[in-house]
Amino acid sequence: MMSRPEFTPNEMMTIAASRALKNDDVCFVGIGAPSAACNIARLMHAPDITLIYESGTIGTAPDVLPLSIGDGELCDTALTTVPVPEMFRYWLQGGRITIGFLGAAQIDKYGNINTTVIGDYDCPKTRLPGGGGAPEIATSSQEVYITLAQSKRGMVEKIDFYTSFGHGDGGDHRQKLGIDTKGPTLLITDLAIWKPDPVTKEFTVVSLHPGVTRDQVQETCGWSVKFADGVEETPPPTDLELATLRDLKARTEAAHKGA
Amino acid sequence: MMSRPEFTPNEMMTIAASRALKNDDVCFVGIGAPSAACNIARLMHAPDITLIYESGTIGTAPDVLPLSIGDGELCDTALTTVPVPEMFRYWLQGGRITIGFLGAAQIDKYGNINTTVIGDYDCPKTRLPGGGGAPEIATSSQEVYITLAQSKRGMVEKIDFYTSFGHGDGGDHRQKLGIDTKGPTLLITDLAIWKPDPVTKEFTVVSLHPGVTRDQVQETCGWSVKFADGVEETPPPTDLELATLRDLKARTEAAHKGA
Amino acid sequence: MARFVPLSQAVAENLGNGDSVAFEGFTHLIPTAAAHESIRQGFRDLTLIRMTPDVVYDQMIGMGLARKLVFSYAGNPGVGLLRRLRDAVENGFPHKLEIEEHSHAAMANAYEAGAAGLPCAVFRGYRGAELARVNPNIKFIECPFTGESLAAVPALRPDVVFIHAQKADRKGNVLVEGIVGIQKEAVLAAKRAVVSVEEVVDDFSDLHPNLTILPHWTVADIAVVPGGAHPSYTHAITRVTTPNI
Amino acid sequence: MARFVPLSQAVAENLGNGDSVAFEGFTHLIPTAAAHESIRQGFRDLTLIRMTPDVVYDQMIGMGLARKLVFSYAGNPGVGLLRRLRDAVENGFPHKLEIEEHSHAAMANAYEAGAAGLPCAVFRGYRGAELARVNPNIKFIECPFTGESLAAVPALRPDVVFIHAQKADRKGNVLVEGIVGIQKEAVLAAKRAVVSVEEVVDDFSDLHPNLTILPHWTVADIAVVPGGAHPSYTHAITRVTTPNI
Repeated sequence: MMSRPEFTPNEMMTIAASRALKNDDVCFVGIGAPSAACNIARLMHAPDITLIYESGTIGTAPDVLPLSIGDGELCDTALTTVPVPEMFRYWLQGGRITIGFLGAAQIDKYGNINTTVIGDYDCPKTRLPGGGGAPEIATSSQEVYITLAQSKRGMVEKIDFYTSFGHGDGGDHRQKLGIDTKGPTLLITDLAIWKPDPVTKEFTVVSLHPGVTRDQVQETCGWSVKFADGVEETPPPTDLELATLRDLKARTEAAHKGA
Repeated sequence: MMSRPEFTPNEMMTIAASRALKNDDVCFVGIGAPSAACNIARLMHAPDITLIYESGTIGTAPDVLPLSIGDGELCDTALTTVPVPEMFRYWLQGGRITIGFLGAAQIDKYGNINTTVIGDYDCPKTRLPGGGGAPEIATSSQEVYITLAQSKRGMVEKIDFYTSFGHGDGGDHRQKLGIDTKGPTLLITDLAIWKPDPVTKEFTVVSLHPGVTRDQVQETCGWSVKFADGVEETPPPTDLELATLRDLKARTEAAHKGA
Repeated sequence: MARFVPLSQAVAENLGNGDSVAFEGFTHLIPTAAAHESIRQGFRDLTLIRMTPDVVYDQMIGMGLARKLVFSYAGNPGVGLLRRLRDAVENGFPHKLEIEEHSHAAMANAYEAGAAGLPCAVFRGYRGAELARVNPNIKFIECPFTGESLAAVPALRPDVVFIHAQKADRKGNVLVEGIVGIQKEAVLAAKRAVVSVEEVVDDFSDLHPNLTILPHWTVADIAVVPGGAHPSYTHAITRVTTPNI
Repeated sequence: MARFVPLSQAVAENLGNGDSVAFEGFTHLIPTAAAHESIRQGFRDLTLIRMTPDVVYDQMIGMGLARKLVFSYAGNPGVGLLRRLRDAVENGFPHKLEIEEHSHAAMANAYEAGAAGLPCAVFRGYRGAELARVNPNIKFIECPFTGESLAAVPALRPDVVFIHAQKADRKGNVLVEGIVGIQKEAVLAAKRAVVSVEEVVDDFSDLHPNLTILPHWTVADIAVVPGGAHPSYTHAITRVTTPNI
């Protein structure tokens, strides 16, 4: 059975991610899918959610999605805008962020992330942008949510470089390194919702998006996928969720085209 | 021969201190005599001098002398007002202060200062206010100027507690501790101007205020005073200096009485 | 998450016997009303923290609330000595007072480290200063790149911090302006922060983007106490009144 | 002490071959005009420093100005890849580029430490992150109170820092507002700071007391360059223009 035609896998991913956010969350937001998910949450069920972009804007409520983390819209609608060292010291390192939202070029089954290089660090096949805020977002946020579209290139048995630490080799690897935050607790792809196994910390499929099969998930993933005992079906986007997301995207496109 | 009646020793001290300040100095200012001296310099020959109070006010130009380092007048007339951690990190520790101005309860001949206790630290005879900003002002400012009214209680052979380090035991003691700033380079009292001997670093009288004798200086000092080879006479306050100081004091008294 | 409650309730439900607590303010915005309410409620065994303990701390010490004082300058700047503090230190009256004494730079860095979630603050300080001899919470570490010796002090993480501020909005966001002092760092370093404010406004939408705002989720309770900093002043609202002591 | 000079003179008299230099800006206020002037003047062997090197750094690398790049995120956020940087790293074209790579937190702390006159920055970072393996300028020290392992990186002290700002007053004091980024720390960490501004005003006497102002004695030279951040924007003055690359 195919995905119903009325929404795309990417829309489902964004909406599923938005549902995971609560009204009292304080989110450190990256650009792209995380930004859309956070703003849909704000426009839907979490009007008081605090969105923080690493440019220093705290409590933003942009009318359109920012092109980058430093858009003027973020500053104009923020409660306050602070210097970047303060952002990383008081707000991230200070433990004030409940959810750090990360994307990934490569991810492994333990939520370790690579956004640095494909190949060897010193002689890379492909040089990627690097970590930016991610290495500390991954360890200082109380929890980490990850979103990415599934592919064998993106979801791999072994990542080429540990840009951001997830659960390492699994189990209590975080605690062994003295890291007392929870790390990746949620992975939302265009096909499924994954949560770490309580003991091994391996990401396990807990919910398939409507119409998605187990085979589809396995075919687009580089490791042998584990499924939870009672895999659920992700509720499809409601009409309101879908309209809200599409309105936001349309406003965003119009605004950036007009710039 | 007595001081001429037209100015007091305290006025001479303040005016002599003001003359030591230059137009491009950045001064970290304490309350009392240092504050008066810095503002007289600003009103006389150094209109662009930068006065910084440890409350975080940078580039203040108060019309009246502040009652304390946190007076609203300092903030109202400042170029900018920054948080206290920034004041100590970027501006003092960052090496931006050319002159740190300190007072003292007790001082020794090497410019070491005690404002902590008289007697033993754990069972003090008299508990004084403590160091405040002084320990780091004394070592992070490019130079330190000290003002105090002479007395045998204040100028002692050995201070009871090293609140702020001057030249320690003299010579290259600062360098031995890895301190690369100049330390106390000027001591201005109500009777004389003192500078450290280039080698021993012992404070030595280089100028006597008008009408002051060597005996008067020795009688009000607890150590055996050294005089430079060619001791000069401090030029008396000019009419303009004196009028400027008295106007400032009168404005200040009227303002604080009215508060 | 800030609640709007009466000051007496904010004090009663956030402060407890044996707590470490800071009432911070820097000449203006001193949370006098909150300190006096704490005296009225008669707490005991408090560790009082403040860069410049002034007359309200003197009153708390004289009333026997304090077991320990952490400070860097004990005096009313420009106003007077702290006679009850001196009596406690010199004569053990009303009882012995333990003191932990720092420099301003150390206290400011220690609050900053507390706000930053670090266990300690590292700075260039205490060189040749005798406090390093008498205070075991002053240590030195080596820069791993240059070998320079740098001072380290433990981060300040008070159980409770009280400040006074100009305004809150209806959501509980707090504006501090003028001499902002150490208040933002103190609030962010605290386990629980209580703010007394001059007034509550609908929202802050017209403010300049770079002002000092404490988001509502950094504050436990807010109490509306006009003049709550008296006899100190509140910048842009009240002028200083010289206390008669 | 700031001089008002043409941009070409400010670049010529502050930057030199072999210097370490940062052109800092965070999406808006990127000192594009100063960077392009540096390309025109044809410097060589520069160590380029910036948290988020974007298209202007890509151009400088492609034109062969850079010997080394110190950075934490190499990309045009929301706009595109850095193709000349990739060519330099992957293929050594136009020549081999040495890189020193950090996280944003490390770079921000390193600028802060530079502004604060410290030899290194200490923070909680790089836990489990592989950059610590490939970058010898990442070390770990122990908190002397808790024993916790904390990351340390050398302070950033560039020879020259360029920023773009909204305004200078006639004395040379500089106002930065909106997303203030890392610019204040970068200027205070620099041996020489050069600022391009949109405009010069008589004085700042009507500004709120807590805004970000760089006193004139922290800046070497100021050049008036309206639109000097284009194609990035200048908050409250120009809007962003999506570059066509």
